Amino acid sequence: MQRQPLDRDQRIALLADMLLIRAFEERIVQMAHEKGRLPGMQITCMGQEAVAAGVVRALAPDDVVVTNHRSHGHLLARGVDPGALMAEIMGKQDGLNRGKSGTLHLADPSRNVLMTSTVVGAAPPLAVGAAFAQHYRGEANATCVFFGDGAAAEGSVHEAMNLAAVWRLPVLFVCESNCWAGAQAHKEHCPIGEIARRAGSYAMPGVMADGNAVEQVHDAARDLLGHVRAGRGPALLECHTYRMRGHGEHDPQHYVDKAELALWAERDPIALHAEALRRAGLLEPDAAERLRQIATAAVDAAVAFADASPYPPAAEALDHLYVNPLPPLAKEG
Amino acid sequence: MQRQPLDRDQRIALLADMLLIRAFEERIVQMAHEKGRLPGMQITCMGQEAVAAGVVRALAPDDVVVTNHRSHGHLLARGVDPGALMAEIMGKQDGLNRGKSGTLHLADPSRNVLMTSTVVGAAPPLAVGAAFAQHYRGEANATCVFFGDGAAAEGSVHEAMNLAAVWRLPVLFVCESNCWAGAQAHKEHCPIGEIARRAGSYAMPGVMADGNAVEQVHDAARDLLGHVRAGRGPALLECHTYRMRGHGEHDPQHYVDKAELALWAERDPIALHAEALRRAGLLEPDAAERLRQIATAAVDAAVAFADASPYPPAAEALDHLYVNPLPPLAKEG
Amino acid sequence: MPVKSTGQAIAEALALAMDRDENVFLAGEGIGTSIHVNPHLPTFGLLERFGPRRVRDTPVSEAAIAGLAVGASCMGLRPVVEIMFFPFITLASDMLVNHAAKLRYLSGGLSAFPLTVRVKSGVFSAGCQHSHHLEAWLAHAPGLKVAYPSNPADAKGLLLSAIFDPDPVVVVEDMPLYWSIHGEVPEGDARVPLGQARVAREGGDATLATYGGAVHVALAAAEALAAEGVSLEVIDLRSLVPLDTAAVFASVRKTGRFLALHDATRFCGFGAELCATVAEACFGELTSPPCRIAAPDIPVPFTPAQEAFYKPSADQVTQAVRRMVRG
Amino acid sequence: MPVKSTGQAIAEALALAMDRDENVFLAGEGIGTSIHVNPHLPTFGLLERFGPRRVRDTPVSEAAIAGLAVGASCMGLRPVVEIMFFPFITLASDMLVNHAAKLRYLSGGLSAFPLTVRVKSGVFSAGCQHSHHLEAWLAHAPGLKVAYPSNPADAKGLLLSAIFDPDPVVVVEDMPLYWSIHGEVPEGDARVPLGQARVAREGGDATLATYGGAVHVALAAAEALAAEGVSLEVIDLRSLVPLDTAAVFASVRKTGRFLALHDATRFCGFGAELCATVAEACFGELTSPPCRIAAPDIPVPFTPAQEAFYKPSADQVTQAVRRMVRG
Ligand SMILES: Cc1ncc(C[n+]2csc(CCOP(=O)(O)OP(=O)(O)O)c2C)c(N)n1
Ligand SMILES: Cc1ncc(C[n+]2csc(CCOP(=O)(O)OP(=O)(O)O)c2C)c(N)n1
Ligand SMILES: [Mg+2]
Ligand SMILES: [Mg+2]
Repeated sequence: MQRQPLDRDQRIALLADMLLIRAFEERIVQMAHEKGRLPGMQITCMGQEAVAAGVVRALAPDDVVVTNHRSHGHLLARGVDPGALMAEIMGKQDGLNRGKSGTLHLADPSRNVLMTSTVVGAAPPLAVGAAFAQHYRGEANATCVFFGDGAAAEGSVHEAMNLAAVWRLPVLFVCESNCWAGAQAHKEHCPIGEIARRAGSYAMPGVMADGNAVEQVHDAARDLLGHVRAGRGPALLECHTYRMRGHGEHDPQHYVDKAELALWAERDPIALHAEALRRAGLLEPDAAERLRQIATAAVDAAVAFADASPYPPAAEALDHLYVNPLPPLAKEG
Repeated sequence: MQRQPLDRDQRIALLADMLLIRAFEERIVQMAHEKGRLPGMQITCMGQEAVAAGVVRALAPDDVVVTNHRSHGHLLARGVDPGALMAEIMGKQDGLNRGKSGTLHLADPSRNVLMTSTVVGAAPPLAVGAAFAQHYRGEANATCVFFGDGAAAEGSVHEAMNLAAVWRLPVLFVCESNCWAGAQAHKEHCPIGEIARRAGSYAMPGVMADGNAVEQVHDAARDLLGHVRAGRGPALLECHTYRMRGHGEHDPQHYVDKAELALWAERDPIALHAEALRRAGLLEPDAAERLRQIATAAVDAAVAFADASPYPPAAEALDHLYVNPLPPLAKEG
Repeated sequence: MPVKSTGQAIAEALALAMDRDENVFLAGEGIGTSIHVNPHLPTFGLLERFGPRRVRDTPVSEAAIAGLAVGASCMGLRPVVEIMFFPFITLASDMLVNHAAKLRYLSGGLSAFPLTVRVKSGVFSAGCQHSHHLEAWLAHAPGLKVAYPSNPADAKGLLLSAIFDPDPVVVVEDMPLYWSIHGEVPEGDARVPLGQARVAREGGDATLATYGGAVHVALAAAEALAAEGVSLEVIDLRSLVPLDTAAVFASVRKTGRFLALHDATRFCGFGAELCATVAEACFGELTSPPCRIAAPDIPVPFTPAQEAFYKPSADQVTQAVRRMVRG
Repeated sequence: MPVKSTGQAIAEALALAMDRDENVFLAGEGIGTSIHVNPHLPTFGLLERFGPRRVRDTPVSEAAIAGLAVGASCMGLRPVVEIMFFPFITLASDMLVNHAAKLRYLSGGLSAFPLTVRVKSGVFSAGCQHSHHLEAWLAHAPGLKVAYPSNPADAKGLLLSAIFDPDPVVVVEDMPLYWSIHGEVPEGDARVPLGQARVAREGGDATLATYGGAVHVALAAAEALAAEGVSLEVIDLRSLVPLDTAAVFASVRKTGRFLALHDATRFCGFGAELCATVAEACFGELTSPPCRIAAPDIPVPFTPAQEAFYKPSADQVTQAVRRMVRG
């Protein structure tokens, strides 16, 4: 497979994506600890930005994304409006989903972020359905689905991979292997240490990438998407990375080895990529800082937008369930 | 692994087992086409006798068996009384399960045939639970679970294998790979042609055996049980065989290539084993026929026993649901 | 109008929907190549007619089948998938209840899931892992619609409505009806709207509401009662969600008496909803307590006499109506 | 008696059962090493105390967790497994409904399945894929028993009964009660039998039956009504299967009025069973129609005001009782 080398703009765009995601997630972390600011639990992808940026930038606009509870990065890399995203996380009316989704079930069909499920392991079968539609219509697009390493233990993931394989559907399965499933370490749920090796059970290519090396992720995704788009069936990409915070902000990470965490902090995907660009002479001394400020400004604007948005009316809880709503039940006499 | 070679008696016992199973299934086939004789659908293991005999003879009495809808062979090889089995298939009171199970859910806990599920793919997680109990109690026994090649597409099978692997439970997974799942050919549901190769997804040994060669099945089962009993976790044995009749007797096999069927008929597991014994000088000229007659007599006796048994009373439908039944609901005034 | 079996009527609806809309496809276990050679099976001949692109045999993977429907429908296709037997809907229930039913809501109305699930129900000598009437589960899952036809014309018409409905619909098919119940079936795209009950037999002494195969039990009972001078109105609900409470209440207001009948077990069955809603809405008009006729709270038994014991009979209905009418 | 939180009371039951019977073990996602450091979580400290042989963190595999319980219980162990949140019970529902509930029946009484499933319920700002009250599903599955405690003493006592019951029992735990509701908890093996309701507050004007966290809503309503001179009897059912209909009927015979309250959605919810059974059994004694107070038929919404809109409130109860009592 021949792959175009990335040009300067593309390599910097990867950095900008990661910086935006990082700035967004840092703000979420901060607000999560301001009482009453954000409803519910707050789950971030801090430390996993390279997976989101590297994979999503490899997709074409018509490709479909299906994702899970740890989805902010995927949406931002896809170009979803940070203001609408932040407003949705706050449960506001101008949120992506009018406050119906909150942080856990974000969808932006206008950007082909088709569905998000927070039921662990549910995204892959949903993605297989989306890919089936692409295949059925003879489109050349692919569906990319993100799931965790813990999710790989769910039966639904097996069924999805198997069905995609026998039907040769255009699915890129992306396992964000972040060393944890809640408080459970990888080896407690995966007996082989590597999800990618399971690709062999489905006659599909399986690649293990360094999930903190954004260009490696990106290249692997592009290669596998080539396979997928060529009608040769699904592919599996595992990105080895680390969940730098607790499962969510309600998790103090008490079970995490601080030395391990520190080692991974040294492999921060943003610092690594910035350094690589600098070494290649592609990043001026203050360029990274400038990009960081742009990201911060975007997040500031997003928060301002979200703050200004009202909450949707309570009775709107009754809306949006059916396209053709049920007639009201007949009442007494 | 050192394995004792089988002695003459053991090799003949395998033949006798297969002959009994064959005779039993032939009678079921015959009776299935006598109107009103047997309630419900009739699913036989005709052609797969070597898997039942080869695997079950490798088990110790305290090992546990969990099986599926195609279970007659497993039970007979386990020494379950053919009369009680036939009576159960007829729905009679002296059946193994007082007519509550019928052909599809047979259980004989006295022989450690612990559970049968006709929900495809359900047997493996049940077996993992049984093996957990053995492991928890520190017993040296194993649990052997039979499932079909079609079942391997179910998510529950993946979950079961994964859990057994991470907990190193003593489970022997036996996939009876009989080329069909209903009217679906193997390649339509399995993209790699071999279920055994999936063992690699769970760090367990996976062996593909000729399922029509009873001694090969037996040896493979013994080897893998050695692994399992040594506390080294689960193992997967796939037995490549052929479903010689329809899915059940209601299936006219119209989708089956008659030439393929004929090829497999030439590899009849009973004829193959009898021939091997004859060549080894272990079977006198009329011995096979004598064993066949013994089997037929056993089945005759089983049918007579079952015929003589009454149907259980209709109202007994209310029994056996709970150990501690619910109090009757209070009635009006 | 031509007379067809229920199975043939369903097949007609499937073929018509596929002819009319390229977005319709079928998927399920054995819906293409089947072990059965039976012209009364709803998918008989469809593979030959529409080819393997649109009539797709799946592996034995109920969650993936349901996931396929959810994902494909979100992309604008109109999947019609089959869950072979009702107890296996458990394996698809996360996809149906947490996804098909909820994802539109969660999207704030941006997405739609125009999918149809056909599930085979009924009691057919295979025991409780093949037979389990779980319509109350589906009806209790907001976001789903549920149809449950009793005859060929409704089986066709409700299925067409389901397929072209913009929301997820589960159609429960009583498998024994496929070959046992024949009837006139209008030609063409003769939809029966979801949420419109049908008076299967008029009567003045008591109202019985039911659905699916039990409608025929109710009609047999009504016939027997008529000979005794008792007139039972039988309402065939046709769909459980939406539920045509107006039709039920109107009848109860006329008769003053109400019974619910179904093959599902009694406790927390759909009959509970019917009796509760009638008791709430028609309290003043009821002259006797509402009454449920349902299966006992046991799994579907295997052995024939026990299986018969399980299934509510016309006799049970006539007795209950007699007790009610004669006080 | 010492005062404990509901979570602590459950932890006490688990520890006591494990101390008493070596066959008891715990398994589930995060029940050993948890992301939470919260002494009100039912499994807090149990891994440290009983070790990883008996307190077992599982992979994220709900079907396997339930299968583990079914298989191990058939071998004579007493598994206590956790399904993290109620909507995920769908993923375990084949194992629970087609296996735990049916395999003894299918064996003709030869086998037994003394397993307990703890499932966390409640509404806690996580939306409808984490919150979905499905107790009516479980209650509609013959072969299961279902407990649903409202306070620390019952949470402990019902769980002990469940663990030592020879049949499969699902105990629904309203998670918010873990830390919000404290109460006196008897020491030792103080079991609360399954199938015995509790009069949570006596009253003469109307009977309200409920369970779980909704009991506290009912008690708040009763308090408010008392100030207006209306006396509401609140029955805490404690277990749904077996259901203590005798206690409910006795109260209705006294008050002549009946309401059912729950956090689950209304249509085909457990309140339907309650209203139907009361309407059937106490028809002559009811002076007004039975009434359900339940969530609207929608998924549990995320945004706070809509979440509050979903959950039945004390206000809704007082209004319904007032309407009923004042005619
Ligand atoms: C079916 C299901 N079971 C359990 C949970 C609770 N849960 C949420 S996230 C999570 C861990 C998932 O781990 P992984 O898939 O590795 O994703 P990560 O959080 O590491 O990104 C669990 C168990 C759930 N949401 N869905
Ligand atoms: C969950 C579930 N889905 C579908 C069925 C219907 N069914 C019964 S047997 C069968 C095929 C099973 O094939 P395989 O596992 O290969 O076993 P075999 O019949 O070949 O022995 C199917 C689909 C079922 N019983 N359970
Ligand atoms: Mg993870
Ligand atoms: Mg097979």
